[in-house]
Amino acid sequence: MTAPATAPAATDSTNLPFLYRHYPREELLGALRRMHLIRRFEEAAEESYMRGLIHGTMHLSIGQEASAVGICLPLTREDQITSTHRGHGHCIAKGADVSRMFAEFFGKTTGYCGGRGGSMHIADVSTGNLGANGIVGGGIPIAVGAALTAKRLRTGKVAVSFFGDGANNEGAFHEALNMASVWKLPVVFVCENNGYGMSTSTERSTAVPNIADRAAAYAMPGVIVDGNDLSAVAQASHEAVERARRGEGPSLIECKTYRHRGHSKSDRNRYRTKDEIDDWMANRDPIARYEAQLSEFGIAGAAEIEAVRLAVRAEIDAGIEFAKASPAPATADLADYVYTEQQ
Amino acid sequence: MTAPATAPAATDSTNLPFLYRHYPREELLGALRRMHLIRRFEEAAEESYMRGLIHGTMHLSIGQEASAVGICLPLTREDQITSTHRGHGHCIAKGADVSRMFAEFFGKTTGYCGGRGGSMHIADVSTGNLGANGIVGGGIPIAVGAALTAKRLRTGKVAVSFFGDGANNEGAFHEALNMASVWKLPVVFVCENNGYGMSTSTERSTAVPNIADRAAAYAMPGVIVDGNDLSAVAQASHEAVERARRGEGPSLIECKTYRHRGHSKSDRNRYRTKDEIDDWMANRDPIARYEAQLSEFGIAGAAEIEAVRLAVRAEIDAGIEFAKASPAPATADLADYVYTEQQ
Amino acid sequence: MSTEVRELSYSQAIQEAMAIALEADERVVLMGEDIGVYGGAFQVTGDLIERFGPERVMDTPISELGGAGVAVGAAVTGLRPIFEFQFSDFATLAMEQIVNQAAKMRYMLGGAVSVPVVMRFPAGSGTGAAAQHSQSLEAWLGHVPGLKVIQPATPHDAKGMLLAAVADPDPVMIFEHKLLYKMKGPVPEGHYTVPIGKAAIRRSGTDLTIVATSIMVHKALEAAETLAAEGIDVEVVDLRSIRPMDSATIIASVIKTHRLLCVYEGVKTLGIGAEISAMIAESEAFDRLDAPIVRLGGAETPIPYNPELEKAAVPQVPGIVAAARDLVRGVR
Amino acid sequence: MSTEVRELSYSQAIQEAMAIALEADERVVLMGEDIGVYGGAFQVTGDLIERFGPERVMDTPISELGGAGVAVGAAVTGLRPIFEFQFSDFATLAMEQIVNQAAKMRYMLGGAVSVPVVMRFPAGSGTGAAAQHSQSLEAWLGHVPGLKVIQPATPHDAKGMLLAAVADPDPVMIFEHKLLYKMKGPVPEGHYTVPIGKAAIRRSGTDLTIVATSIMVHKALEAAETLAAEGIDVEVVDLRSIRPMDSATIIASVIKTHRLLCVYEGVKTLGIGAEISAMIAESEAFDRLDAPIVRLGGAETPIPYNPELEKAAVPQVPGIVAAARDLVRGVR
Ligand SMILES: Cc1ncc(C[n+]2csc(CCOP(=O)(O)OP(=O)(O)O)c2C)c(N)n1
Ligand SMILES: Cc1ncc(C[n+]2csc(CCOP(=O)(O)OP(=O)(O)O)c2C)c(N)n1
Ligand SMILES: [Mg+2]
Ligand SMILES: [Mg+2]
Repeated sequence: MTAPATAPAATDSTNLPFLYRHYPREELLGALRRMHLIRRFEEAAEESYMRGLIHGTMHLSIGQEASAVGICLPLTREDQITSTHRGHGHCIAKGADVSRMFAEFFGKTTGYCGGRGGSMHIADVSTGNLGANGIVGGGIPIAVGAALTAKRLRTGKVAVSFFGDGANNEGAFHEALNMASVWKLPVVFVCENNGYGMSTSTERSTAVPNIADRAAAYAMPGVIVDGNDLSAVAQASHEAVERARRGEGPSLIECKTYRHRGHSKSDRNRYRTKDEIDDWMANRDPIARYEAQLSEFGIAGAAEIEAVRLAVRAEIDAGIEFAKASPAPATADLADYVYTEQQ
Repeated sequence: MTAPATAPAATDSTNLPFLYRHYPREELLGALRRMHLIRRFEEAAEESYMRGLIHGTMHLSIGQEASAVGICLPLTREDQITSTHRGHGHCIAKGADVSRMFAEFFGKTTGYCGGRGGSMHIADVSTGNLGANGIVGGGIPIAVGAALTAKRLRTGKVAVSFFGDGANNEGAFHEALNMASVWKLPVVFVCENNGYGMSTSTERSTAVPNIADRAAAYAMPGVIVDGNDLSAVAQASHEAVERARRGEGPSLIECKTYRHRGHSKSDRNRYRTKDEIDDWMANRDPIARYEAQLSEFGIAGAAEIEAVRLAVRAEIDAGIEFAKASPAPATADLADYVYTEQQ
Repeated sequence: MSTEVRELSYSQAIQEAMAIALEADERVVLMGEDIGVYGGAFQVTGDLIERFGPERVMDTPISELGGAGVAVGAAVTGLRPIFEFQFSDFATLAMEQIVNQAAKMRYMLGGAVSVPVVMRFPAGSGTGAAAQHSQSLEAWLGHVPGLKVIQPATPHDAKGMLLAAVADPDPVMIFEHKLLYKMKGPVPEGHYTVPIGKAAIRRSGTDLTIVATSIMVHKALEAAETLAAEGIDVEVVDLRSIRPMDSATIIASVIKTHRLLCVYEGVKTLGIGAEISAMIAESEAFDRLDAPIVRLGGAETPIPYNPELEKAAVPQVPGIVAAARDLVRGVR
Repeated sequence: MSTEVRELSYSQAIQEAMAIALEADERVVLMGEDIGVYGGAFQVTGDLIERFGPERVMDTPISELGGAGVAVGAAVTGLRPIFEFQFSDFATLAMEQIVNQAAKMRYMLGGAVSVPVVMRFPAGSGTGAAAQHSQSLEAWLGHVPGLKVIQPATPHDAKGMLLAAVADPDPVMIFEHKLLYKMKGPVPEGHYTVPIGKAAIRRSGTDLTIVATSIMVHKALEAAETLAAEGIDVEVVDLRSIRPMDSATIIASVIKTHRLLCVYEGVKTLGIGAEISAMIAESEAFDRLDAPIVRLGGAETPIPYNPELEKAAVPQVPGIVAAARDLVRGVR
């Protein structure tokens, strides 16, 4: 991808997509930074895994960055999200520090979970991320609970629940969406439909072609967006979050996207073709698309984009160093955090 | 309700409702008998309960007889149903013997469950009833399993799952309907919407006005029928059962109905008005309506209807005698039926 | 104190505790099926909706998994929900949220959150409601670190332990035997707590320790009266708290009496009594035992409908008397 | 016999058993998440879909409750489903169908049906997958009458017990430790069964009985070698079956050795060892005990992610050696 030598001025801003009308330049660059940070974080995590620095398993969201970042754009730090097993992107998009994320993956005390959680439970409560979840669909009712708190205590917060296409066949999805609707809670349900729940395509697992088709069963708006188009995602999120904040209840957003990597570290990729993967990587990469738009609309040229990349790379490298240098928990502390210390 | 002295001949049968076009007179009278049998069975069970002959609790379906009988009309004895806590009607509609039902309620060895199950687990596997269920929604996936067996073993059987409006908010409903649709299984989902799940109206519990509105989320037909109109119910069932038998997959039927009695024996009826109850009892009683139609279409006059009533009464009385006279299980046999005896 | 003699039923005591909690803290909400105008399947919430309104006393749809999850999410973010399962059996639908989320969230997040949710489980047999409405599944939750699990046996403890649970920053699971709801006993007015994690000696004795849970405490006390008439002096320990378990009190009692009988309604195998027995068998009390440790638990069957069978499926007073007598007299 | 020496991994042994069952009986179907082209999260179903097609090897949506319920309904009506939970932790979503339906249906219906369903639960820690993918919940199901619950520890038993389970008319729950899947051992060709309900003495000894389950059998055998070098002669009993439990074999062993150590991975409190200990403490072996009964079980914590903490959370060989030594040498 090459940017034009001189960025054209965005003459008539009303013709621009939502994102560019709505956010100032520094926020647009911030979004670019976060998308790169997610991508590079996961690439680095993958490398660290290969080199034996990380154990267990992990689920990479490479290719889905626009969904995480676009959804979180209209959120404040106080708004809360629940995330999934594929949750690194959500965590970074909501504002977490990659150093503490690496530290967590390396099992260190400085990690967000003190080394107890790892990739599948990555969280940063201080920026409103209530945590990734090892249970498919497990976070959906929890987000509804967060929205209930917001409504009852009148905090003005909105809750967002990320989940995958596979999760939409869990009973938890059904029960949670119904309650959110009946109680008109300020919550946004975000289905990141990457076409597969592990190996099972939505077609083989789900009776309807789109997850958003199910929104009607809960009398809430259901919108489908190109999940690899940052602006489209941000716009849908903006509308749903505003609706929630106005007290009009929940919405369901379906982001059509794709994961470039296998489901987890143990995937033989037997259920999809190389052509399909290549097509998404070559033609629909969310970062490449966003960068092209930034150039096209004169927001950032090649040099500025390269500067973002370099800064991200430095941030990642520093994060890994921090994680490596951090201490591991003592086995004597095994039982810490099982219960809250009582006075 | 009075029938005309001489029943008019049903001159133009094409103008008649489905039921009367489709079933011969003796089957229509059989349906009447089963509706009365259900009503009288439950009244007698209620009396026996008051007199201390039955313990525990029970959920009466008085007022919902057209749904049970109409749905079962197109079914063969081999077709299988799963039922609910409010399951006496389904059991009788499918062909069970009221003597053995009373015996079960009285906790006797001659009962359908050897006295182990009682009202909430009433079943007659020999006529295809896999059982009432104490768990709201518990029978829905089981019916899908029965349909899977039918499809895999090519038995030609159809499975029917009865459940209430309250059950439609259980995750089991969602998961089961989705699987049935994805696998195109021969199953009919029958929601008996009596307006309340215990004390909670569908309006307060369910995001959509009709349960059938959720059928679209599973890409299956969803029809709403007047559940107190036997012909309407039978027609919907006929169509759904035929569709299932043709291998075209599941359907959802919503029967709008009403229970005359409280939810169970412990209901103070605080959540609905006396006017509402009176209205349903006086103006929409399914048996009265059916009897009026039988008269109107010249199928049975007052005398014949009275004969059915008397026969039912005798059958009920004999059933109670049988139950009373039957032996109770010995406590030494407590552990019978926990496991299947192995050779 | 004159307030000490006031008698309330077990369910009234719980209701009073909830009213106090609702009154004291706007973060407290009640959630459950038919707990509003219906007053709860066992009338435990009663008329609280009239005092506190439907925003504080929330009827949920019939959605146990989702409902429990909403309560967990609400607890993590600032409410103090008290969630009622209509019957403990329906918690089988919500084990995911209870065990994978509520119990582990604080640990998985390295202490970043607490989960102050209270869940109430009407449990046990004796109502003729058969196999799916009569289970005693407290042993399951007792097996799960991160939860606190209690079984108050008296109206006094029901109120005081519920108030302790509401104040507790961690998830507390309360098993309430349905047959206790109507039982009356003295209940102080106002706010007080009974600590979670402490057993209570309900009767002191020298010949045999009976550790009993929930309704079995009362059956054990009744049996103890019969046995006293035969000259057998029984100490009855009300376990009250399954997790954490008050081993010290039980060990001290067994060191005194040299004999242990565990009485509980849940299925015998892998039930509460298994833990009590095993805890004693590896403790310093082991060497002081003069007889095998005997367990009387529920039969290895689902709970049957027939009332005679139903009674036979769980320990009853005559069985407790017989087992105690055999233990003390050395009959094997 | 030459076939006796063939070695297969534990997962291959299970796969072979399933292939034999699928081949022999058209009523057998496999159900689970990603068991088709993916071959299962642990590659246990592997390429079976290629041999038997997607109608016999069925990928389910991610719907554990519904999927288990479909398997139960199918079993009641004539199929013989083998249902795989991708991780045993996800069974928390399906306890309703397992416990209220599968386990009780025959009883509630007075014997009118049987429920020949087999469910497989990949369980245990050691894979770095943290608290929600590492649990050992077999004690829960062991507490439920109507179920049979087994934990094969070797490839030989995995195959033979699975084939016994498929032939069994009642619901059989199989807990498979994930770290065993790659373990190799001799596995006879063709059809054979290993009976459900029988423990196996893996090593005979005179000084101490260790009853271990699943992967702990291997750790106990390793510990026994170390202890043998110190002159301590350990008998290792592989429990194999939790419900029904082979009390007779354990009692006989303890009567011989006078000492009992229970080793299991599940949380110690209310885990399998509690039942074994309590069973012995009320048996005729009680009087023959020369030492307290000791349990080594999982820590009272969720399973942590950090690998060192994770190891510390469950019994390891050095801990078993130390506990056994203390028991035999009389150290308290
Ligand atoms: C309740 C539950 N069932 C199954 C799994 C195993 N599992 C982990 S991720 C996954 C696929 C989830 O698919 P989807 O929701 O589409 O998310 P994606 O992985 O595509 O991001 C499965 C089956 C799980 N973790 N939890
Ligand atoms: C899983 C579960 N939750 C709650 C209950 C308690 N309960 C029994 S019947 C009932 C109401 C069911 O409503 P609906 O499905 O509409 O059936 P209806 O009683 O109206 O026939 C409730 C809440 C139960 N038996 N099972
Ligand atoms: Mg997906
Ligand atoms: Mg209803």
